[in-house]
Amino acid sequence: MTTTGEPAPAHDAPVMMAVAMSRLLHDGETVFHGVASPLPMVATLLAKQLQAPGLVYLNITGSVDPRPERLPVSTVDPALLRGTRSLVTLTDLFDLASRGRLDVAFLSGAQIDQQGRINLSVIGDFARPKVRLPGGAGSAALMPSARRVILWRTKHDRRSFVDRLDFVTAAGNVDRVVTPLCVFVRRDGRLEVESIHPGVAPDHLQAQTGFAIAVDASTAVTPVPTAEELVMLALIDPDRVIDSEFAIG
Amino acid sequence: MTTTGEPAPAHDAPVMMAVAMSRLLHDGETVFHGVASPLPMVATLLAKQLQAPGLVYLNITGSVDPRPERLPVSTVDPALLRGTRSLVTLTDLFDLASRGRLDVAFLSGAQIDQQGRINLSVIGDFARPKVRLPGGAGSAALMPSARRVILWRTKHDRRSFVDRLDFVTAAGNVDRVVTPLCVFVRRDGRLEVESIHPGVAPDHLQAQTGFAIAVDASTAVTPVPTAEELVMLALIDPDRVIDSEFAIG
Amino acid sequence: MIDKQTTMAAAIAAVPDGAILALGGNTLHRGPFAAVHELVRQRKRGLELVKTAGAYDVDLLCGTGCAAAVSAGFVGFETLYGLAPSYRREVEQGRVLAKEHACYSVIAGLRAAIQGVPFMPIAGMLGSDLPAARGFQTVRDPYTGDGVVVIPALMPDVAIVHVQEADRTGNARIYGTRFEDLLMVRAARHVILTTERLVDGVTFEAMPESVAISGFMVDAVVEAPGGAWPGGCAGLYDFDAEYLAAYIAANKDVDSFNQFVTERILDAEPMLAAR
Amino acid sequence: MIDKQTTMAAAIAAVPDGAILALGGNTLHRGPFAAVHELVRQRKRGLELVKTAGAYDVDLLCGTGCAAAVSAGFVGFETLYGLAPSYRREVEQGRVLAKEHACYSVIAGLRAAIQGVPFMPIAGMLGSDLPAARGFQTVRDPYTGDGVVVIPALMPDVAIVHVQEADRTGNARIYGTRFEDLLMVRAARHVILTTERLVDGVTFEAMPESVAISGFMVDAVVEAPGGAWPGGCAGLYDFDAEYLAAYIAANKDVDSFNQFVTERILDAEPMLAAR
Repeated sequence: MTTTGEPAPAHDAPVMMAVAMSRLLHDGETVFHGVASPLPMVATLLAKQLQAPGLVYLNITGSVDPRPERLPVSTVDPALLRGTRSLVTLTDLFDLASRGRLDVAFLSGAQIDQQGRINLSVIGDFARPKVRLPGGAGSAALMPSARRVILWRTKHDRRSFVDRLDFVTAAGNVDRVVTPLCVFVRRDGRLEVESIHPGVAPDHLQAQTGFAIAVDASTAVTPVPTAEELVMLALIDPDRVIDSEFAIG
Repeated sequence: MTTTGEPAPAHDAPVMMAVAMSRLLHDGETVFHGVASPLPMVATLLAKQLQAPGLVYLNITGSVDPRPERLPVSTVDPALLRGTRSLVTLTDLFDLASRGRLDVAFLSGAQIDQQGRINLSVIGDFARPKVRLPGGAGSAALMPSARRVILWRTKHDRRSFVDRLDFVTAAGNVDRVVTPLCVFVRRDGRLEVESIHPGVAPDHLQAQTGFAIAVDASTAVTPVPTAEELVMLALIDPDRVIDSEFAIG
Repeated sequence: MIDKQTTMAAAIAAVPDGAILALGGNTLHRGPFAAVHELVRQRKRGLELVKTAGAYDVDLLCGTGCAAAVSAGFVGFETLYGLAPSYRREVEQGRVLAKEHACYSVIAGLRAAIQGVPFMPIAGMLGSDLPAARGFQTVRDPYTGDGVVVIPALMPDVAIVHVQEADRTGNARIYGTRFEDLLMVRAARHVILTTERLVDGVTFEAMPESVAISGFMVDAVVEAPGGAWPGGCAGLYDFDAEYLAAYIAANKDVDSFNQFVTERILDAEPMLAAR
Repeated sequence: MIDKQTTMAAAIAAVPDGAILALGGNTLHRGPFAAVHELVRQRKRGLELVKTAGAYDVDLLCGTGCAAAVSAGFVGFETLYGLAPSYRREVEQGRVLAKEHACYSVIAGLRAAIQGVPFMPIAGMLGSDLPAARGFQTVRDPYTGDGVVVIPALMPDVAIVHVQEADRTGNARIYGTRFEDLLMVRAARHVILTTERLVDGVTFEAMPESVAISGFMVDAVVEAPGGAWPGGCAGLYDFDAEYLAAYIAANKDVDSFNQFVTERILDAEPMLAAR
């Protein structure tokens, strides 16, 4: 566990990811995350404390701009209701996206391909899968309707970043993909490395990625978390709830 | 104005209609009325005090089984909220009907034809009417979807009960039509006189009706309001809000 | 959270001529009638009004030349005062287009807009001339082969809703009936709230379940005590029977109508009903 | 108003084998888990579960052979415990049919049922293999000519919803998030409420705006303190991490799973979480 105020080591992937995701949010945007989303929860709360105070923070509990006292590991937890002044429903949030009024949705995938499409459904055949995954939750609806989709995935390996998805659970308006190794940006419908995290070797990144990417010593490096980001992050998530995403498969 | 407990004279049309409408409601039914509906309001409250205590009384204010302290002339009035323990919306009530769970809807028409279809839209041409009527409110949706529709009309003349509607605003599951002169029942898709109100001459009824009806001295007579009905009605509507329906065009 | 409080004049200035304008409330109850008076003062033109059941609001906007079309299921003064005189006259004389709906079809159109889909299927409507007269189409259900009427999306450019209690960011409580207000707030591109009283939003944190409207869906908040007058506002005041009777009476001819509007709306202090 | 109070055993006895069964709540939060335990005790078979995001409830009903199909957008224990082990196993071995949805398509199907229409158009879904895999059809919008995916009506035979507060006639308050519970209550043919506490409905008259569920839409009311355990219930108790960890661990093989179910569910006093 990191301590307050110290620069994160390059390998502190949870912190690097939370900060990188947070920086992608702009003031005034409406931002949503769903179940199983500790990193988006922390990233959004962080952005709201830093560059995006007017961001509207929405989540699956239907709270609006909550100020949680403690961060829950389950991102459906009523701890995310604290401080909200109104309640909407998940239905409202899907509707909001559907009519083009949701700026950012955070989504993830067990598999992600070079087009930024995701699979959260099955490994193997859909009807008789080798592995039944949890399902895409809202992603098939949100990925084409949210204005920007930010994907995150806490594993960056060739089983996650694949040449071919076993099943396309969802496809759509992916803008960025944040991983423990890099940030991808989607240009002309394809993921490109926008920045490589400090200390990650370009060869390693290529080797861990199942599709061709352009990465070398000239690739931009993701700026390390600033002291301000780290201090605020430690205040927001003192118990390191973000680590829970790295604990399981 | 009538006084409590005395049998209504045959010509007390508001009372006769309220009682006749009330008798058509059964225990346990869900019953709805909309705007401009003092008679259905009173009839439903009366039925709930007499034969149908388990009736669910729904109205356009979204109250459920209210116990109004005073009866409003506008049937959208918040006076109809008193005593409700929950609120639904008009949307909920339309939905309820649409999925086949609304037992009775009270509706009216400026014109009613022998099929029990109604016109509340226009006299003359729809696009360039001679008279623009208020519109059918919910009737086009409710008439085909409510299980039973009870029509009422406080004028019984040849301009109201017509051979041909200027416009079919709504058609559907009409069960009964209550007027100041009689009760119609719909059988095989056509209105027939079920009972003629006491003191109304069969000739008069035929003359006032713009389509052919079978009515003669052998036609059943609507039972006069009972003392119990009259007492209860006077308790429910001491200010004779039901008369407001007879005051205007 | 952004402070969205503004003046009535500024809020209504954002309503463009020709806007599709949804009005909250129902008949004479909790309608945004102070805002309607301001629309009249600002001489808006070409408005298409959206409401399930309208009364004074729709009638006045027709009579003063603000409205060009009305999408509503019902326009009238119930059994109180009968037909809506200005609405009736303007439609009959071809200056206002009556886009008659079935209340539920207004709801269906708003729902389609809310859900970002081009149309909404609707039950009922069978046997009615309305679908043909209004051009409502039928679609074949691909699962059963049955036909179902579908209503095109109805997205208001602006919705104006009057509430009893709101904070400066647009969170609002509605006491009593909500009518179609929550649909309008979601469906419209721009949302104006008028409120009987402004409250500190902190007070909502104790019971967010009781807050009907989420501030992030709202663009402007106007403090307007008596803002439903001459209609009523649940828990606060009844509609003003004297005023409405005078309004109906003034509709007997154009001169008396114009005089009524000048004296009681244009030249009047924006009236605040006493309570 | 009819007294609908009954026992858990009697309420659940009304759920027929093969029923399409909607379960309120979301993942580990305010799900009707005591009712789920009673479904297991009564050895229901062939259930088709409907939920946007399920966890323990869906997993247990799959693992105990009660469920034959699952219509849901997500089934898992979030980052707490990962994949849903029994659900995963039963689907992979072909004993449970995963009718994967997009959460919003569950909502769309419920909306169609609520509105009495055969299908509901839905935005999004483009580029996903789900419509083809699930047989979701596309319809042409008669107004614009555009194609739109439509979801068939999804009408649960029974919905079970757990609330914090209800009266004997089924009026109920929900504190905190309502999830899709209000849709399920409207969409289902038969509605069972389980409630942390029974209250006198007269107390609701002071603020009907705060009552989420109207009693006339409810068929049975069961007093079930701790009825969301081992999940959490907003304002009252958190989910039971120890129990859930033990449940996940017991899924390592069939014997330990069966032993867990026998000891901790079938033979246990219906457990009431302390709070």
